[in-house]
Amino acid sequence: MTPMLTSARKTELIGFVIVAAVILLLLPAVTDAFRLNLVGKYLTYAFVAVGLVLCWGSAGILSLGQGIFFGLGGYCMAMFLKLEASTPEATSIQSTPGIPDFMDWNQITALPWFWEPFHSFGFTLVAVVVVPAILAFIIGFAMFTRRVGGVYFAIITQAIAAILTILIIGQQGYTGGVNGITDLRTLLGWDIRTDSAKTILYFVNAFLLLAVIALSMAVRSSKLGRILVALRDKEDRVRFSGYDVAAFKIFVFCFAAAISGIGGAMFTLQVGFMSPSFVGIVPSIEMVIFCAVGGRHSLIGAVYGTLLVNWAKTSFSESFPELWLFAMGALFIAVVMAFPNGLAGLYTSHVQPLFKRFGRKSAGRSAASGTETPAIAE
Amino acid sequence: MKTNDKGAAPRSMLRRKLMIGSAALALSLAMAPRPGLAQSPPTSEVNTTGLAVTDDTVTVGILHSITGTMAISETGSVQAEKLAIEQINEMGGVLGRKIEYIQEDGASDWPTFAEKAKKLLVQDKVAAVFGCWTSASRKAVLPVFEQYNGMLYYPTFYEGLEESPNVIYTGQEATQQIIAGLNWVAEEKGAETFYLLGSDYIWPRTSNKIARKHIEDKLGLKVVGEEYYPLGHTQFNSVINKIKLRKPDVIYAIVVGGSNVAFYKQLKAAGIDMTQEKPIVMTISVTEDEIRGIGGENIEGAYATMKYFQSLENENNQEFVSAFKAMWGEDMVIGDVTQAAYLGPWLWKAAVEKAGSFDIDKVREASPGIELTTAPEGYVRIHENHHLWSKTRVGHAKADGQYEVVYETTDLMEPDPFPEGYQ
Amino acid sequence: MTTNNDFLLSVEGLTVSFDGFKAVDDLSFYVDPNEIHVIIGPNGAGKTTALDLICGKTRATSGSIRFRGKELTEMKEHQIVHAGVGRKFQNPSIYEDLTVFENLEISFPRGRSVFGALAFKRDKEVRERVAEIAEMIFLEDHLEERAEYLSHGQKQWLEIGMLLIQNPELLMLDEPVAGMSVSERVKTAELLNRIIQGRAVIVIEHDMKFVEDIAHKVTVLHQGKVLSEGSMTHVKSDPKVVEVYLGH
Amino acid sequence: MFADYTWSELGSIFAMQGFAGLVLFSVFVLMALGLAIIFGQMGVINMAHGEFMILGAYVTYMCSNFFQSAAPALMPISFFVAMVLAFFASGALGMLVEMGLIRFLYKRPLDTLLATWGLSLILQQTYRTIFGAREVGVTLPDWMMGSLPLTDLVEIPINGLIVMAITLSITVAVAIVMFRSRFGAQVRAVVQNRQMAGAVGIDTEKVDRFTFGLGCGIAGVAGSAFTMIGSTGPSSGQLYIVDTFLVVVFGGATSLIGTVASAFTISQAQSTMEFFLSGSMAKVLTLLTVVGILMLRPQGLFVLKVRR
Repeated sequence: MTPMLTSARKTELIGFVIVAAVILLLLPAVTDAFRLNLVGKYLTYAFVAVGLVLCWGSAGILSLGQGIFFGLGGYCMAMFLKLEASTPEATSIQSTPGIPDFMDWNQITALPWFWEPFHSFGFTLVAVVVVPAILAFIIGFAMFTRRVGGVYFAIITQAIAAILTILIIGQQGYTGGVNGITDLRTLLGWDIRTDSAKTILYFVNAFLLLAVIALSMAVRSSKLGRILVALRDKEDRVRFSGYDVAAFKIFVFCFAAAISGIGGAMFTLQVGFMSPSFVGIVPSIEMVIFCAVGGRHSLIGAVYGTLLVNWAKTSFSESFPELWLFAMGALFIAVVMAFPNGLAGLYTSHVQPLFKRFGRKSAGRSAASGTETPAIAE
Repeated sequence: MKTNDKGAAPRSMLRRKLMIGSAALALSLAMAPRPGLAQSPPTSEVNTTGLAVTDDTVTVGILHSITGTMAISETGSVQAEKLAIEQINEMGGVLGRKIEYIQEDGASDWPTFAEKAKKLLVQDKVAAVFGCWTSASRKAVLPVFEQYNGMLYYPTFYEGLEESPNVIYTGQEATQQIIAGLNWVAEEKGAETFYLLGSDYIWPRTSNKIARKHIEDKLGLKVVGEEYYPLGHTQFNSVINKIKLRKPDVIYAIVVGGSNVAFYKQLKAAGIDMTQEKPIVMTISVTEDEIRGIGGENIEGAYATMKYFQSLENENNQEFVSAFKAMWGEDMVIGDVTQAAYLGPWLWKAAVEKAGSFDIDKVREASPGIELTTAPEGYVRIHENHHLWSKTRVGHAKADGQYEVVYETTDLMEPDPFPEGYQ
Repeated sequence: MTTNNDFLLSVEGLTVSFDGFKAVDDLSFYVDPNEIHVIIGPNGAGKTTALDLICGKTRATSGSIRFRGKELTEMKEHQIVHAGVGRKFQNPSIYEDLTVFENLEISFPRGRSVFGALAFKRDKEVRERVAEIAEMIFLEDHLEERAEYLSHGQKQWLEIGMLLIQNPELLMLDEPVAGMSVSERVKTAELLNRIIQGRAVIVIEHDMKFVEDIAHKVTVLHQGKVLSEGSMTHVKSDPKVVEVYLGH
Repeated sequence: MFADYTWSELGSIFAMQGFAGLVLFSVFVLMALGLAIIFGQMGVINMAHGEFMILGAYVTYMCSNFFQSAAPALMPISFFVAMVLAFFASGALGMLVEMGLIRFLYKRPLDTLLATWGLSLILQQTYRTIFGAREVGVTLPDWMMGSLPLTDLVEIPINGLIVMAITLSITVAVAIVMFRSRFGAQVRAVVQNRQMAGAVGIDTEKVDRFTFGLGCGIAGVAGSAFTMIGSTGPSSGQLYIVDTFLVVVFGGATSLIGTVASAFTISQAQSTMEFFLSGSMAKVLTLLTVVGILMLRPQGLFVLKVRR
C-alpha cells in the first residue's frame, strides 16, 4: 500500500462514513415521514447514479439508457406486487378473476407465461438484478465486441430506451401500457403504504444503497477498477497488455445495470407503482445529470448529486414552477462548463485544502467537521 | 353561479344572477356585514377530521402539470378551476368560508403527481383536490387518495374502467362520449364502414374497442381497419394511404398531442376533404384547445363528439364564456375538459352544503344525486358511480376554430364505466 | 528449404489494402530467437502497419503471420498477447492517471480475466516483480509518481517495462528512443541488449546511430515491400537503399 | 390483404405509398442534414437540434402572423420569406451558442451532449414563456395546403412536393458549400487537421462558428418546412431527436452522402413497414433494425474502410 493511495482510500472511507451518517441518521432525524419517503425515492435514483460513476466516470462508457435497467428492475418488482394484489377474491368483479386488472380490460383471459414466475418472491428478487443484467449483457456484448463506444454507444442506448418505451406502452395488455402497473398494496401480506412501512423501506433502501456503494468501492479499488481507468485512458494499451477489453466493459455495464435494477425495485416498493415514464430518454438523461452534479468520478458524490438535484427540483417546482426548466438547464451547462468534476471536484479543489491548512494546525479534527460535501475518490 | 340540490334550485338561480349579473350588487354584498358568517356553522361541526378549515377559510388543492409536455393540455383546467373558485368566493364561499387554494405542479411526471397529492392531503390537509388530466396521473394518485381518504375531482373524458369512492369524474367516460356519436353518424349520415385510428395508449385503445363493439354488434356495421401510432408520431402518410385504399365512410380518429397536428395537416394535404359528404372524419380527442394548434382551416368539416362545445347556446354558457375571457383574456378558447374542470369546485360546493360538512366521508355520501342546473353544458347530475349524467353533442368544426353543434342527445347519457357487452 | 516453424516469427505474403491502397504489399520476413531485428524505411513505408498486423490491431487482407507455429492472423488481440507478443506504440502509451507502480502492476500477467482481476491481490510476488522491472527500466525511484509527471524518455522506458513484466517472447518496439537524450539512448541500447536473452525484439527506428548500436539484422521497407535485408553494413551499401532512403 | 382490389387501385396505392416514402425521406434528410454537419464534421452532439428546428417554426409562425395583419396581399410568398428568416435566426442563435458554449467543449464530445441538453431545456422554457405552453397554429398560404389529383385515387400532396423541393435545394446548396466553395474546403481542412489548418492561415475559430451556425440554420429551415406537416410547440423539437441521430449515425456520421443514403434506407423501410404492419410495431421494428445493423456495422452503413 502506497502512502498516496492510503490517503485517497482514507478520504473515501471517511466520505462513506459521513454519507452513511447523513442517510441513516441526519435525514431521518430532520425530516418528517412524508419528506423521508421523498428522500427514499430520490435515493433509488442514486443506485443508477452510482452505476453511472462506474460506467461513465471509471470506464468512460456513457449510457443514455440507464432508465431501461431502472425500469426493468422496477417492473419485475411491480409484477410480483401486482400479482399479489390480484387475488381471485380481490378481482372478483373481473371477467377473469385472478389476473391483473389491466389485463382483464384488454381481454386477456389467462396470465401470460412470462408473468407466471413472478408469483414467486425468490424469483422476483433474482429477476430484479438478473433481468437488467441480461439485457445489458446482450447490448454490451453486441456493442463492445464490435468496439462501439463513446458517442455512438450513447446514441444507441438512447434509441433502445425509445424502443422499450414504445413497446411497453403499445403492449398494454401485458404491461399496463402508459399507466404502468399501479395500485400496489402489499408485499407478502405486509401493507407497504403505511407510514411505518415506508420508514422501514427507507432504511432497507438506505442499507442496500450503502452496500452497493461499498461493493462498488471494492470493485474500484481492485485491479479491475484500475483496468477500467486504464482503458478509459488508453484502450489500445490495455488491449495489447493482454486484456479482453470488451469483457471488462461488458462486466461494468452489466454491474451498473444490475444495481440500477435494485434501485428500480426499491422505487416500486416505495412509490407504489411503476410506469414507462421511467424507462425513456428524458429520465435516463436526468440520471446522468445526477451523476454529473455529484462528480462523475465519485461514488459518494453520486448520492449527494442525486439528493441535491431532486431536492432542488422539488422545491423549485413548488415555488417557481416556470423557472424549474431554466434552473435545470443552467445546472447542466454549469456542471459541464464550470465544474466538470461536480460537487466532489469542488470538494477536492476548495474544501480539502482548507482542511489541510486547518489540519496542520490542529490535526485530526477535520473528519469531525459536519460538512455535507463529499469526498472524492479516484 | 350556484349549485344546489333539487329543492333549492330556483332560489339559488336567482342569487346567482344577482351575483354575477351585477358587479355593484356583488360589491355591496361583500361589504355587507358578512352574510356568510351568520349562517356559517362552527368549524368544530363542519370539520371533524382535521382538514384545513378555519372559521373563515377552507383550503383546497389544484394539482395539474404546469411544466412538461402535459402543461399544454392542463392549463385550461387550472384556469377554469381558479375561475370557479373565485366566483364561489365572490358569492360568499362555501359554508361561509372563503376557498383558498394551494396549487401544485405535477410536472407531467406521474410520481410527482402522487408525491404532490400526498403533500396536499397529508401536509396541507386540503378539503378537496381538483386535478389530474391523463389517466396515468390519475392512476398514480388514486392509491394516495384512497389511502389518505381525499376527494379528487377529475375533469378529463377518459376510458372508464374505474370507479373510486374518492374520485368524482366530471368528464365523460368512454361509452357516454362514443355511443351517441356513432348512432348519429350511422343514422344521419348513413355511414356503414369505419376506420379506427389512435395514438397508442390506453384511452384510444379502450375507446376504439368500445366503438368497434358498438359498430359491429349494436349497429351491425363494419370496421375496415384499426391502427395505433406511438405518442408523438408525426408521419401519417402511410396510414392515410391505407385509409384511401379501404375507402371508409368514417375515419374515427383518437389521435392526441403533437401527433394531432401532424395527422390533420397531412390528411388535408393528401386530398381528404373533410368538408365533403364522405369520408366523414369523426374524433373524440380534438377540443377547441387542440384546434388552436392544428389550425381551424386544417380540420374544417370534421365532427367531434363530446359533451361540451364553447359555441353551445344557453345562458349559463354565455356567462361562463364571458367570465372566463374576462379573467384569462379575450383570445382564450374553452374546450370540453376546461368546462368539466370548471364543474369540479361547484359540484364540491354543492356536496359540502348538502352534507353541511367538509368531512370527506360526508361529502362523498352527499355527492350522488347532486345536480347542477347552472353548468355551462346545461344540466348534470352525479350518478351513484361518481360519474356525471350528461348529454352528448356532435360538433361540426368550422374554419374559425369553433364547433357548430349539429346534434344533441335528447336524454342525459347514463355513465357506465364498466359497460356490459363492450369488453 | 526451411519450414516456417524454425523461426520464432515468420511473416509471409502479408498484404493489407485500405480502399485499394496497399499499405503493406506481399511482405515476407523472418525473425529468429535472440535476435534484435530492426525495420527501417522512409515515412509511409508500412513499418507501423506491419507491426499493427502482427499484433492484430489491423487485420490482414491476405498472407500469414506465424509465431512459434501458431497463426496470428486468426487470433484476437489479447490472445496474441497471451501467446507471447508484446507491442510498444509509437507515442508512449501509458496510463497517465495511474502511478508507475500501478502501470506495471496492470501489465503483470495475472488476473487477466474479469473475475481474475476482481480477485487479484497485490502480493509479494507482484511487488517483487514490479520492483525488479522498475530497476531494469531505471525507474526504481519513481514508483509512486503519477505517470503523467514522468519525462518523455521515462515514459518510453515505462512502456517497455510494462511489456517486459509480461515476459514476452517477441517484443515489438515502435520508435523506442524518440524524444530521448543521448545518454538515455545509450541506456536504452544497453537495456535492449540485456533483455534479448530468450526472446526476439523487433524495433522500428529512424535514429541510424541507435540502429547500428543494436541491430542484429535490418529490414528496409519501401512502399509496403521489402527493399533490402541483412546486416546493417550490408543494407547501408545496398544501392537501392541508398537511393530511396539514406541518399536523401 | 389485396384480394379485394383491382390492379389499377393497387397501382395507384403503390404510387401513393412510394410518394409517401419520398416525403418521409425528404423529412429525414432535412432533419438530419444540419446535425450531420455539426456532429459529423465537428463531432459535437447537439441535443438541442430539435429546439433549433422549432425556433425556425416559431419564426415562420410570427412571420405568417405579420403578413396576415400587415400585408395580406403578400401572404402567398410569406412562407419563403419566413424560411429565409428562419435560417438566419437559427443560424445566429447557433453562432451565439457556439461562442458561449460549444467552443470550450470541442475535445469533450460527451460533455457537449450534456451541455446542449441543458440548452434544450432552457430553449423549451423560453419558447413556453414567450409563445405559451400550447401549440401554435401556423397559418400557411392557401395554395400550399391541398393536393393535385392525378387520377381518382392518386393525389399528390402539395406540401409533400414543397418539402421535397426544399430538401433538394438545401441538399444541393449544402453540397456546393461543402464541396465546391472555399468555406467548404476550409471546413474539411479543419476537420482533418486543425493545427495544420490553423498553421496555413485558416481562422479555425471562425470556421467552427460558421459551420455550427450553418448546421443550426439548416435546422431552422427544416423547422420552418415542418410547419406544413407537424406541430409547433415548446417541446415539439423533442419528437425528432432520436430519429435524427439515428439517421446521422446510421449513415456513418462523417459522410454527408451517407446521411442522405441512410435517410433513404430508413424512410423506405419505415414507410413500407407502416403500410403492412400497424403503426407502433412498424416504428419498433424500424428502430430495432437500425440498432441491430448499427451493432453489426458500428461505423455506419455508408462509410469507406479507412485505416484507424
